[in-house]
Amino acid sequence: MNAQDILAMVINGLSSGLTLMLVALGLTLVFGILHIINLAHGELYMLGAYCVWWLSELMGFNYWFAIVLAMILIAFLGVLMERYLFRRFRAIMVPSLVVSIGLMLFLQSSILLGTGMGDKEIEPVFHGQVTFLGTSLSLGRVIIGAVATVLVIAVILFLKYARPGQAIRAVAQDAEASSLQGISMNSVSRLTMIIGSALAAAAGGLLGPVFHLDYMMGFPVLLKALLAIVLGGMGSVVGGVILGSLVIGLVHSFATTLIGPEIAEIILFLIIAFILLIRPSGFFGMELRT
Amino acid sequence: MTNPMLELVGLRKNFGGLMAVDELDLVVRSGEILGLIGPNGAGKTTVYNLISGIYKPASGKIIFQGENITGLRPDQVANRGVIRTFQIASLFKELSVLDNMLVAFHLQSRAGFWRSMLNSNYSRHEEKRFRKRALEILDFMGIGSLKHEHTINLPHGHQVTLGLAIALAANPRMLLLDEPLTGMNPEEVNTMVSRVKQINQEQGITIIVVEHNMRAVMELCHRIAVINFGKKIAEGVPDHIRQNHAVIEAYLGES
Amino acid sequence: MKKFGLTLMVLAVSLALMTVVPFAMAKEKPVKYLKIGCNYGLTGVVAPACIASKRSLELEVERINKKGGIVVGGQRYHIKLLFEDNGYTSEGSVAAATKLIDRENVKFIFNIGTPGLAQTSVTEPAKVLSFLSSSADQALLNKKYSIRVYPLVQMNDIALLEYISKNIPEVKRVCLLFKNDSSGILNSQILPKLCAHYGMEFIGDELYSLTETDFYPLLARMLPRKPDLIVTDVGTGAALMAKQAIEKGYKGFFMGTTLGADIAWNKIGDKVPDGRFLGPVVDPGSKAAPREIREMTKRYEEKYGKGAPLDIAYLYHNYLMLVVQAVKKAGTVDDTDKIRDVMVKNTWDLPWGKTRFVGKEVWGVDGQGIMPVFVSAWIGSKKKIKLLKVIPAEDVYPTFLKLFGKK
Amino acid sequence: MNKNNRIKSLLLLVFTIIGFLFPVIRNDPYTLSLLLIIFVFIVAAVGFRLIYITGRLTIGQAAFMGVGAYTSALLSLNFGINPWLGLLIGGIAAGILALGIGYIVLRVGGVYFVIITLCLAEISKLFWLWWRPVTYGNSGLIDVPGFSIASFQFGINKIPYYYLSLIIMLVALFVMYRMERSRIGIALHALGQNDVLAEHLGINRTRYRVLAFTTASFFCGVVGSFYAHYIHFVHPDQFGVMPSIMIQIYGIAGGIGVFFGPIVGSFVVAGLTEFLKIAKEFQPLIYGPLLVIIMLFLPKGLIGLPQMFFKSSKK
Repeated sequence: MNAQDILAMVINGLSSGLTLMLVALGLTLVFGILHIINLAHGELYMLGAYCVWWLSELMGFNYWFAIVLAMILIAFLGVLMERYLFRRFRAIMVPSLVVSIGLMLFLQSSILLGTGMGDKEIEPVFHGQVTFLGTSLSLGRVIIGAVATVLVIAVILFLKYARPGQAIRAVAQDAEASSLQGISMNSVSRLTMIIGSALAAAAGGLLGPVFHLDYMMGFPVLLKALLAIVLGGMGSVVGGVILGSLVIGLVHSFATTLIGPEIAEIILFLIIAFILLIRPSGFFGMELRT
Repeated sequence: MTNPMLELVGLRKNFGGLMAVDELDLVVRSGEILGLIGPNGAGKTTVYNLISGIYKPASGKIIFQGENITGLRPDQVANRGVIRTFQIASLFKELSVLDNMLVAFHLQSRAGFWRSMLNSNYSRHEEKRFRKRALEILDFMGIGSLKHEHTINLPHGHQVTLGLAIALAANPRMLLLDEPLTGMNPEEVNTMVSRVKQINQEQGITIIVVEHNMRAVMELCHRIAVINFGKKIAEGVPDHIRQNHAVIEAYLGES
Repeated sequence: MKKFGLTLMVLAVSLALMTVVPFAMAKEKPVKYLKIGCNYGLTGVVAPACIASKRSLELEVERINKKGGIVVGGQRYHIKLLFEDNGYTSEGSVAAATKLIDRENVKFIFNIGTPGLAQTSVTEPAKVLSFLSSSADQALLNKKYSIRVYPLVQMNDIALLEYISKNIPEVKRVCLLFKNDSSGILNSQILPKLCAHYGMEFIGDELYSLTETDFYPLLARMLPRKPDLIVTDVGTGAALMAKQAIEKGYKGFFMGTTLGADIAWNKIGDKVPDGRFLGPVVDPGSKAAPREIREMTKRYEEKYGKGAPLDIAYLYHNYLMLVVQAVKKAGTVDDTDKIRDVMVKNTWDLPWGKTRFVGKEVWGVDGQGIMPVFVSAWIGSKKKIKLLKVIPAEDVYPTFLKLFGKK
Repeated sequence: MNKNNRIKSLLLLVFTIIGFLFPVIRNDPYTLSLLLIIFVFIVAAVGFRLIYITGRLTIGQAAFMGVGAYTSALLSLNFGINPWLGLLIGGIAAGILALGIGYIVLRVGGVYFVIITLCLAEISKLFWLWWRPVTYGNSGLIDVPGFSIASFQFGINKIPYYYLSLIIMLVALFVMYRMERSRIGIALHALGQNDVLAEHLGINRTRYRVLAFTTASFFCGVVGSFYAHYIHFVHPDQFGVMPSIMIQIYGIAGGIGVFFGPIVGSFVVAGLTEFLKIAKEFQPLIYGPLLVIIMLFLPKGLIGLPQMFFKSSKK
């Protein structure tokens, strides 16, 4: 084990952690405002990828334009979901779990049946490799990492300085007090859903060319994103999620390289469970019932 | 009347840099009603949380009837007969009033796991006894007619009363009441004060009260301890406290 | 708000009716039917393969029935496929098999995927012929009524390694990077022995989970051991792995050992240099493919548009053709003992090639159909699959028996 | 109140009798095979609810079914242990595991517990996949022996399996019902609604939650073991996240607030799933929205349906 191997592991871990961040960030924002676990969030990621595939491969749009368009479309879908499904289940965890599962099954199946059985792929825009500190990785990943970072920073700035963003933070911290101050709960939750869905769609569109398109691609990502946000503190604002995603990426990378892929996943889950156990009170305590 | 029921010795608790309770010594005598007062944020609730086991003290000892109960879990403290109520009426919201009471009889149940699982004679008999006793207590508290109501539907005053009834049902030797008069109209306050007195006299239960309604405290308590910034600044009979400089200063300084 | 909910409900109900009514209204015609049950995971993890297989089988049956069906023992039969969804669960598989046998009295059941194996607990005692498609080594063990005409991982490995050892002598160090399904497990058991047989060095195996997409960490583990050949499958996951291996600087060869979507190879596009990825597949639309498979592909694409069915769909035409030919020859459609006897004692001309049954030495029963192995290579620069060699089963089976037969 | 109870017990009796007579009235192996699996999931779903009433929502109960199934299947395959004994050992193994895990994880509450149990389901599946020398990973355990009484093999006949699963379910339901109705149940409910107050009334929250968790998991282990010997096949996919989510759907869609909710939920949702299978691959397109609709109109679950009609007719 030399320094270069360790560096390779770090880079691999960061590269997967950065992309996880986009999904996890949206999920945690939605949780922070609506107080529901949206198990269909992974499907927004999946839909984003398919949307980009549809726009760029079938309709012939430019890849980047397709991503932006997909973000808008999926955000619109998110608004519909929020308006007609999630809003009325705000902070009612139990039925909303089933609702999101129903949604998940529906979305998965409609994509499978709607797009045909064959494999789909989005033609990569970037070719070639970059060698970075002795570790080679595809140019595509570097770009994705950069775009993801830019998006996350944009969201952070938005939450920090823009008025609607500040409203989101206020509601996440104390919904009651915020509504007393005249912040509209509905518009905040709509905005949150827009951001969350658009981020998930962006993640899907970005990763589409690098990985593959699969109608079930959402759930594994959702699982990891859930882990990332509980690590960072459920519903907590950005910092925790970024940290959580990177930790997941790094743990997965180190454990896979050092011990092996299957056991690495077990170790990943065990570590998360362990961290949750020693620091349960460190996170925001959420009451299960309404 | 003179032997100590509860002793706090050099109790300290800090949250980070903030010293919530600082070297607090306090003796509660058996059979008395002790008022614990102080301005907002003086550390009264922290003292309750320390006694009842929610927090572990940084240092110091809590001795109940000669036994060191420092650092025990809340259920263990309750097991020894120290029962508290909560500031905001804390109930089992989706259970009926009677079921709320039955939870409190948990400690007195002698039917073990198997006997209650098998619905044995003993456990059925026991449950009957508990129900009877629960109704007695509810009647005593004047809410006997509400036994089948869901607690969520009760008005605030009744909720507070039920909170006290639940505490009573747990067969306490000592009660810690946390602002039992909040949100009550003068009439309700009077009823409550007389009930607490009755509980103290008839059942011989030692009581500590944290309360902001000074008039009621003066009327109710045998002795009063005043704390501010986690430190005891005065202790004595109500008349004595009323004229204490430090106390007046603490309250004036606050307002 | 209420109104929206109502509309939604009405919509859903009408949707349900639209789907359900046609099924309910389809009445039976007064013709004799040869019923074939398909215990498929139409929902769940293997849904794409199962749906593709369903569609292409339906097309084929339609064609046969249009030509007047088949004649068995003087009686004309139409073929009727009965699809049952098992949701890719074991209990679903048992329930579906029970339904097919008990309600529909079928004598032949096809299934896809490992949890489907659970159906053999029902089919064996009922003497119903069960056509399996799992690589699990014990799937056939002492099961008299279970049939597998599914390319054996061992046979593929032998054919491919033999080809490599003869034609690509620079391959010396072999490793296994495979998804952790039953073929992966089997490969990790047999490869060390096989490599030794062909004078190669086996330097390690890692099985990854089916949903893995990011292989950089795994490659960082394996590539420093300097393999010349990475054994894997030819599915989408493996294509991703190959692509990422090359991004990570791997210069050697890949060998796929199972069937998969030919289109998955497109994932590696021009990443893998020509001829460096070999596999036991055949491009179903190309001239190299057997005539029947080529025609099926054409028909499928005419009806369902782009996105050719997976290789696995074609495998089921083997089963369909096998059943059709065997019942004709046996002269009965319900005496499964006789049909099975005829089946395993003859050589059949199936879409995948000449097939005969073997396996007594390994599983106690002759339930395994063996067929030719297609050795193909991916020509990245042209984005197509090139057939290198067709190796007859007879050339591979002796080695298989020598290495893996029970003594 | 009392009358209500009497009607309930009468209904219960009727359903039990129907349950016992069903195979006599209608010996249809397919229906029986569906019913006996529904019974299995009823036990898991009611167990899910038993944990829920203590204020902990779990999405990991299938993991304990897996423990029961693998323990019993491996013992019978490798050491020839009788499946009857396996039922008990499977249950105990799951129970012991739940006891150990419960003491650690039940301290965590709210959404964290949901996610920890989700992890648990995933870990258990990954574990069975990984421990290949024993579990054969993704190939699954094939030819797990079935039950027999003396020389009578249950074999392909569904009737004995049906009765066995019915009896297991009734025993499990009885125990969990008794538990909820006894003073233990009151303590469990109290914890679910206000665990701070409950603790101050002397209820040890960890101990009681572990009790509920262990009991539910014990029965999950038993039915898991039954499942293994009935299907004769054990595969990791059967005990991962998705089956756990299914158990949870049965519980919530039926009505988590009431003991009989998960039972109704299992029957209706599983029946619905099976009915919708006539739609073949289009099934999720109907099933998914149906779940959404059920929850939109009946957030308290299907058990609230009669109540809703009752109320509207009253008006």
